[in-house]
Amino acid sequence: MPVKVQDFKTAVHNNWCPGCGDFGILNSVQMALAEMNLEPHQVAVFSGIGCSGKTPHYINAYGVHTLHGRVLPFAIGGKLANPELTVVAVGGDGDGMGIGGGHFVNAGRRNVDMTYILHNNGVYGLTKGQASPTLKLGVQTKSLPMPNINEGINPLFLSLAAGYTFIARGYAYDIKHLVGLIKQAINHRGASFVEVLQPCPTYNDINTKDWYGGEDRKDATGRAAPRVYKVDEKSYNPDIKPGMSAEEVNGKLANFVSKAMEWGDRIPIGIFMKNETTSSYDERILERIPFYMQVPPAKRLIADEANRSSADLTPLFNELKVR
Amino acid sequence: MPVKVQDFKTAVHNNWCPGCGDFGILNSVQMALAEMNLEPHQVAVFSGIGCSGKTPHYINAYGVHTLHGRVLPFAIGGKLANPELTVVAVGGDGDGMGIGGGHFVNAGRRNVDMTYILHNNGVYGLTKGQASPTLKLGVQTKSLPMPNINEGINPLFLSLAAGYTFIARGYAYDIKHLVGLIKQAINHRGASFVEVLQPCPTYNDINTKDWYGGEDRKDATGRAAPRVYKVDEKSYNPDIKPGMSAEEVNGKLANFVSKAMEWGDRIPIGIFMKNETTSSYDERILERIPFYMQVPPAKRLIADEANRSSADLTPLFNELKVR
Amino acid sequence: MSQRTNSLAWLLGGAQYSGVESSVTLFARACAAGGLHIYSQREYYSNIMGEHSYFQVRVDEKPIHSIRSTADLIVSADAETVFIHGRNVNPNGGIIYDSKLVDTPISKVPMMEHQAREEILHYLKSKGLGETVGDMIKDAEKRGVRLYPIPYDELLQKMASGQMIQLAQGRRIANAMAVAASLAVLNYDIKKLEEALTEIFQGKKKIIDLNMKAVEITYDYVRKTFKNDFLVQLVPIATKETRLYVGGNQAVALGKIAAGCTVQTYYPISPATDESTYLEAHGVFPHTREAQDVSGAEKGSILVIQTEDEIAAITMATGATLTGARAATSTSGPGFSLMVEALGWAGINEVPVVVQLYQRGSPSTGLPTRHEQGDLRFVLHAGHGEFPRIVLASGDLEECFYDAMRIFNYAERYQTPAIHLLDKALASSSQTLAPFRSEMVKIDRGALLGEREVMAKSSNGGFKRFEYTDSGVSERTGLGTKGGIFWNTGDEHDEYGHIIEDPTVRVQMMEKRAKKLELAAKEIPLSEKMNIFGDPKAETVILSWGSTKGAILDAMEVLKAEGVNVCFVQVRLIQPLPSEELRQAVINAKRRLCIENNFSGQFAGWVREHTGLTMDHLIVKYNGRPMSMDEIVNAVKQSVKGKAPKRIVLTDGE
Amino acid sequence: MSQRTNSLAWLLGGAQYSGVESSVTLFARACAAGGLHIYSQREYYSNIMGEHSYFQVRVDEKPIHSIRSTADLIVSADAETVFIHGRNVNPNGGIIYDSKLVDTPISKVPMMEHQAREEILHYLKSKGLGETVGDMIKDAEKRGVRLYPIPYDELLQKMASGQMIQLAQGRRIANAMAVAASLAVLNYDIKKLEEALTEIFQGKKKIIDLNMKAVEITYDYVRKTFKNDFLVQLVPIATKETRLYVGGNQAVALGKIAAGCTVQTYYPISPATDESTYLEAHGVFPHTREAQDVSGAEKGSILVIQTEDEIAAITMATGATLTGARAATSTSGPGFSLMVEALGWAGINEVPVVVQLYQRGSPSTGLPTRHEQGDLRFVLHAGHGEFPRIVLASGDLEECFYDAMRIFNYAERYQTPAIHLLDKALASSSQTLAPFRSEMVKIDRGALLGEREVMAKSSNGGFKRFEYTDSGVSERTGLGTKGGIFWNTGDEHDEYGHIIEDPTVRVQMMEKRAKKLELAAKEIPLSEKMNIFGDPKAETVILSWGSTKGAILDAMEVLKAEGVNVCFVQVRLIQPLPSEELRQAVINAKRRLCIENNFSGQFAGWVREHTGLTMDHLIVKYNGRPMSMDEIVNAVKQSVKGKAPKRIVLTDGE
Ligand SMILES: Cc1ncc(C[n+]2csc(CCOP(=O)(O)OP(=O)(O)O)c2C)c(N)n1
Ligand SMILES: Cc1ncc(C[n+]2csc(CCOP(=O)(O)OP(=O)(O)O)c2C)c(N)n1
Ligand code: SF4
Ligand code: SF4
Ligand SMILES: [Mg+2]
Ligand SMILES: [Mg+2]
Repeated sequence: MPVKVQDFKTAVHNNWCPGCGDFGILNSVQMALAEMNLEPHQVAVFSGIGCSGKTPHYINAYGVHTLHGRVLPFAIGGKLANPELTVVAVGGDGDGMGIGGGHFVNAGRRNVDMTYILHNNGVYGLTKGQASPTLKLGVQTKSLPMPNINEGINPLFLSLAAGYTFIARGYAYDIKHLVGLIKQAINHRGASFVEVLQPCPTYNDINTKDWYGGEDRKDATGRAAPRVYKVDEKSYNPDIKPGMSAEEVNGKLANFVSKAMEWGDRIPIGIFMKNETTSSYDERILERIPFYMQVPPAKRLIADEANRSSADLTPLFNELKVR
Repeated sequence: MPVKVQDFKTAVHNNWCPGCGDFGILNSVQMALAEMNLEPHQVAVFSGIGCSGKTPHYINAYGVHTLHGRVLPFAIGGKLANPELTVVAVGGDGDGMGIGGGHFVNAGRRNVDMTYILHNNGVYGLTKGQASPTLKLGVQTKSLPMPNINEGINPLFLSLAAGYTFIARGYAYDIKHLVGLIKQAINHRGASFVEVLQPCPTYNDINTKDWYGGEDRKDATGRAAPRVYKVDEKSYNPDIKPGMSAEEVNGKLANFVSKAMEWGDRIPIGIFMKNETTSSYDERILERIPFYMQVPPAKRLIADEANRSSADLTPLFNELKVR
Repeated sequence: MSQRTNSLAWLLGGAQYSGVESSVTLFARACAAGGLHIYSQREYYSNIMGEHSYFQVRVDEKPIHSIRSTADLIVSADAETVFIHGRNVNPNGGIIYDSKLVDTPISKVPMMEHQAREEILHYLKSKGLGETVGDMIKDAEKRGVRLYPIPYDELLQKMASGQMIQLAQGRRIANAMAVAASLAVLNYDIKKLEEALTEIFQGKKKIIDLNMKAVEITYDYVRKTFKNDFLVQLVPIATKETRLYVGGNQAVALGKIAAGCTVQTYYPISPATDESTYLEAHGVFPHTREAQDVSGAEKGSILVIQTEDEIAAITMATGATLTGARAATSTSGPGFSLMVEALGWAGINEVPVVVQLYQRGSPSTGLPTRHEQGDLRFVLHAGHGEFPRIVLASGDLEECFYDAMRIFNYAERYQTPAIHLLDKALASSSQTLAPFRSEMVKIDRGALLGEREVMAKSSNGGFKRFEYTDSGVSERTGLGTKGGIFWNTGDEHDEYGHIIEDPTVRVQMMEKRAKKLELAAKEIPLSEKMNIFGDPKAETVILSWGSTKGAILDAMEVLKAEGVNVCFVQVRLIQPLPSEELRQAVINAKRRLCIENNFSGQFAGWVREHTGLTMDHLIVKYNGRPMSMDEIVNAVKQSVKGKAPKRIVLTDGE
Repeated sequence: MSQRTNSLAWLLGGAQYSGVESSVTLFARACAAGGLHIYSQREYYSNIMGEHSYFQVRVDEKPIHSIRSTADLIVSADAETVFIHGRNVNPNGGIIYDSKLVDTPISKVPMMEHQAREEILHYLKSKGLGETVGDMIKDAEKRGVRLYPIPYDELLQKMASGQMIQLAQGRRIANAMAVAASLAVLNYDIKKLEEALTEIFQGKKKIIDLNMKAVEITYDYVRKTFKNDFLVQLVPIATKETRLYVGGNQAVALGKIAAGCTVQTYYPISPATDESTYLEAHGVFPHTREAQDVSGAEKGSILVIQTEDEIAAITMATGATLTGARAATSTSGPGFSLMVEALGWAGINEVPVVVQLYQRGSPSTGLPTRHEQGDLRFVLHAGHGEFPRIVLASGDLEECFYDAMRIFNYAERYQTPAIHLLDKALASSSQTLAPFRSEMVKIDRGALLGEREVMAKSSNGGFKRFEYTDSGVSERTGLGTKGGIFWNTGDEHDEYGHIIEDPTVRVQMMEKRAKKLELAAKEIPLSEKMNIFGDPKAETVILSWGSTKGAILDAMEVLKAEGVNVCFVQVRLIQPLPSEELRQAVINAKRRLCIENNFSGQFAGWVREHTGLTMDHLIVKYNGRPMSMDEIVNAVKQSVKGKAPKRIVLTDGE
């Protein structure tokens, strides 16, 4: 029986504001999981704290709503102890780039096989609209008493510096496109990062659905000129493959940077990088513990039938023996 | 009476290992401060925890040896409350990129007028040589039981993504060059970041002085071919100036990235970026509190002669008055 | 049924973000304009829009300090309010509701929690009723409750005839109408409401007119439609007093401004954020003439910095404090948990950094917008190892203000981190109060030296920041001061602040730091450490701390009227604890009760540790809601009758 | 002067990184090879190279558990050792030193701390002596100390004639020579040293030969040059016992492997790091035949993950624990301070994550490599709000192993975070012990369900991870198990793990969690909660916890010999505290002493809170050094004589 989107829904009442971009992301995750034919129990969705942090409660899969900023280490722990799990981490931009910034950076270079979806709404939603780390300098959303005093971080750029091996950006109201990104992100072996532009109609009156959709710049015929556009797969190739020369790779990085810096009039979405030249963390574990995947920690029998420890300490004792 | 390097020395016994790169950095900081003719009390040196964290004790200036990973927020607090201070923050690569990674990222976008010097030795010195976040994947220093399981972070790249407006790299054994970098970093108005390649002879037997100096690749005449080289100011211009077009800036960033990625055979040092297009945090404060610099918090008189509060709360009360 | 005048428990509920808050402000201002006192308490979900939120408001001629377990008059802006609070109306009280909602079944109330829904359904079923708002109301009516159905839509249409009303405006107007209906039922002067409207919408004539009209129509409708004999009547009283209507976060913020706190760092978190938001919006203020004479500075300011997390918040505040500035940060439990390491750094470096800690429902993320006093023991022992700290707990909004001033004095005088314990109940309560008088607390900066003084000292060989002294307090100066160079380190250090591992110096430094707390215990006047209310010779003594104060005080009046004599010892200085004075105050009572809004009776444990005394009864509450006056009255009576268990658990509140 | 056999306090000091540690290992192995028991304790600076480090080593025929305040024989690898420890030699003891150092003045000892230097200079001056090593030695000689100057350089030259010796090799050889000199003075069989060398340099024949030669030359030199009548003589004894020489970190690590801990996260920090380093190096190990029969897996493993900080360490371990794996993290005070928020998350989500906490000199960075038991109260109250936790404190290396196994059982059985309290003294002590027997502690996974069991349960409508039960314990399963889908949240939640704010559910959940601790208090056998040593009827009872155990036990023997009868109650389970049993055990004693390596007597406070009992004397130490047997003997005697202050502060140690 094929898995249906419905299988990933729960009966929990959803208390996001009407029109919140989080709905689009939630639906996309559910659709992606269903389309990948994963069974709910094979998936664990981890989240941080914030409006976006409530996501797991709305998904019928193992759901771990963690602490503010800590979603990545929690999720990594789950994935490494049970590598068979499909692990998706979600969280807000404050959660991921602010209080969780250190984990974000260090998770990149670890390259654990999981997917991190960042709900970028430019504000701290659940605490009533303070500026998030992605909000640009000088911008004043309706929730701010004064223009933002800090420069905004570019999550794509930061993820590149951190070492994520799959980097993409989606838009909460382009669900079809977003589903595709999420599926590819999950399929990628290694740490994949998907930034999602997520309008927060309640607090962010600058980066709204209308703004992303270009409703403020209609042409003569009344057609909006959307700011969000899809990176053209012909002119922008995100793949970094084994065997590429350093120059080629540098070229890719340079392209990435100029593409990632686009903002304002044109805002690209799509896959920005897919790097297949770096081993994932599980491959690295296997170099240390070759039998790791056969009985990962979650599946390990640690006692015999008489509840005695499975470990035979004799060789360790021998090292310490003094007589 | 001009300030001398000697004025910045203390009698505290130094317990770094012989040949440690930290000595070069310490001397460079002292020389830079003296050459800038700063008086010791005008300077506050903040540090994190690690071998490098001991630096302030060896400098005769206000010295604040903080917590592991927290040097930046401590230093920012000091600078904002007393903007007249010259604030220099120093710390290890574990301190700054690992446990302090979140602060590093968020300090960049704040652009407070101070200088952060990162002692990059690839290891956690003071805890006996574990891999630091800058150590490259697969590298096995003599202190590691197995090759490094994580990819290394490129501090220059990360600082760019974070938004530092002055970015440079020096080498602990090229003191003259490093002194120059530090002076320019301090003179820059905004957050300046100086990564210093710092050999740790005790634990890092890969990135040694000999290795940086290219002693392993002598030419026929016996002359070493150093890996470290200075970026050529003619072919690489680090300045981002007001009025530059987006393309120009993008070009700069692309250059930066490919330069910053160089490693192994050729390792550039020098100034990688100097961005003058972004306001510093103090300028932004002035937009909110125009008289801030006249009596910054450190200098504020908060009571009158009778020890009564200086604040006149009348206008605030008026807002709350209900009868 | 006898009527009362000017003694009302009012409750207004509705969906979050739908204007519940502005209705209450309007109501409170209207009452205050008539010289009446207000106390209000807000309950809300950790949610932005749609979940149920409500205010309990009390109105009286004299100051009041707590909520009641039941309401005289309930105003529902939606169906959920009726379901949730319908059973909590006084038998002779009333419910004001939108008449169009009567047919709404509970199944159409989207946001209601599963458990509450089940429980209400069960109740209705047990009464043989159906599942709609109307059924709930019928049930109330049976108990004697007056019903006030209001056809808001019709009234609005009538009024708006010809005018376009936007959604947001409409919502705001509906809020005003609900208040008008209340005041009509309460037989209060509608003029006062109009005064309030005028003040709130200062100068926005069109909006004022619109609201006025709606208010009048509603008021008239209620007066004409219903009998005018409600249980409670409100009557304006004459007073010349100036009154503020202040909330807890504001009281603290004002105290901090008065204290000369010039740097405030924070990371957003309920229920602390509003303090910082207020400070940011009021970051520039005038100096008094006297202060200008000394400093020449016309204005003062507070720099509010939103940090990337709470670790940055406290370390940045600490960095600022090191310059000689007064700096603080403000947070709640989860944030404080992250500050613990840095608190120890401030401790060993003797930095007078201040933390305002607003406790909330815990552990972990817990109940982010609900009340609890659950962090006491954590705060007392937070941080590895041993270092002195000051812990001061405010009991009401006045104390919030004055303690916010005092905590800086304590911190600087004893050069130690200081924690000002607050909580959600204080943060979300508002009260009519006379303007605070900052001159009541003199600024005391302790041994903070300026440049001239330092230069005089240090001429003979360096400045010993951590000089051994008899009191344990050494002189300090700010970063950047000429002649005062010092070092700080989280490591154990010598008198200059340089790292040492020498066992003898270590012992001296540990003792030096500890001595400061002994000094604080000696110097701080008893009046700042604890309050004693009621009859010191009473058989029953209540021990408590923090925001339970109001409910206990209000309960004591009722108890007294019923012949139960009680002494109440409110401890404010938790560390150093005035153990001996406290012992003296409770030792002779026949019956010792400790009242706390937490699970384990944390303060009772602390007192036992320090005095050896055991409590006869622990009166605790941990359902996320503050205590009502009624609960305390009952619990105390029970214990006096000798029939109470050792542990009395209070559970009122929705 | 009478000689002793096989009872020695030996001390070896030198600069960090100069091989002090390998000398001690060599010495210990040589002694152990002769059937003797060893206890050693290391002192060192927070420094990589150059600062003074030393080991106190005791050798005996029976197991010993503590250090002494003075040494019988001191071996100095450098001048600093003589200056620092010269006064701490027994009057009839001896000093072995490098003869070329006698003229070194104290001013030429670069790393010595200012305060120590001043103090020593003052001492020498007061004795009318100069400022060199020779002067210090002269002073010792006057007190009767035997001197053993060794011309290492000459001996080395003699031996190396013709051979090139590299610096590092030379250093290693010098270490072996120092040991050889010691054994010669002690009249011990040099063959045992050669056995030890052979084992250490397994198969490296050239190195062995070189060392052997140096050892023989030195041994001969000492035997020929000095009188052969030193205070202590070591004689091999016959025994068939197998013995390990184990350090504290290793004992814990071995216990964790035995416990089936499969994931260990850590962030480097003294004195915890070595546990993780050991685990990483021994991450793959065989399974027993019986286990292979069940699982088919020949080998087991532990994945050791170095994280970016301690917050990541505990949250990652928690994530791993959620999958059903046993996972832990290991840290010290500063790291634990950062873990506090996540501990609360594990608490509210009932996650059996384990933390090994090695206490060290605090607060803040404190004395990173020194000893203290200063985190007890912090650990008990760490985290905002209230949630259960298990706290178990090990007293010696055997307990380190078995408790490391038990702590996982407790954590899983009561589904709560569990903290295994250790400290620097345990971490840096090593001891000869019989191999641990993991079968002594059965693996108990509590209510952890596998797929089949969960499927059986959940068929009737979803899996209630937090189902209400009488015991408070609900069944759990691992992430990824078919049929067991659950939710976790740091918010208060319902039985499925979904967020609630309902006051009734809140109360039920608080009570559910609290009940588990009551259950633990009931179920855990008394023998695992506390140990009682000595005469239960003694007039004097000592209450203590953790690593003071060894010194107290050793002191009790001496006291007994001197006619002082003592009962010692060692509490291991700190939370839930066996209050009643503890009360019973101490209530009838005439004199109650509490012994702790901290400033404020933290455990005494905890006991008073739970029992109301006060201690007659608090014996505390907070100079960063562990207690010696002698200090305890003295303090107890003082208190028995009735002449001691209420608070006795111990200060021995360099
Ligand atoms: C340690 C800690 N600090 C603060 C908070 C309060 N808090 C809850 S959500 C939030 C910010 C949410 O912003 P973001 O991460 O952008 O998520 P969003 O609500 O926008 O989805 C904060 C600060 C918390 N829960 N924990
Ligand atoms: C919270 C905390 N965790 C761990 C430590 C232990 N620690 C001390 S120094 C250090 C790492 C130092 O490495 P790095 O920052 O690279 O500095 P370096 O010694 O190499 O200069 C660590 C982990 C600590 N002091 N505090
Ligand atoms: S506040 Fe913003 S992010 Fe949060 S639910 Fe509402 S719209 Fe969404
Ligand atoms: S360990 Fe390395 S970084 Fe530390 S002092 Fe020694 S050489 Fe320098
Ligand atoms: Mg956000
Ligand atoms: Mg380093």
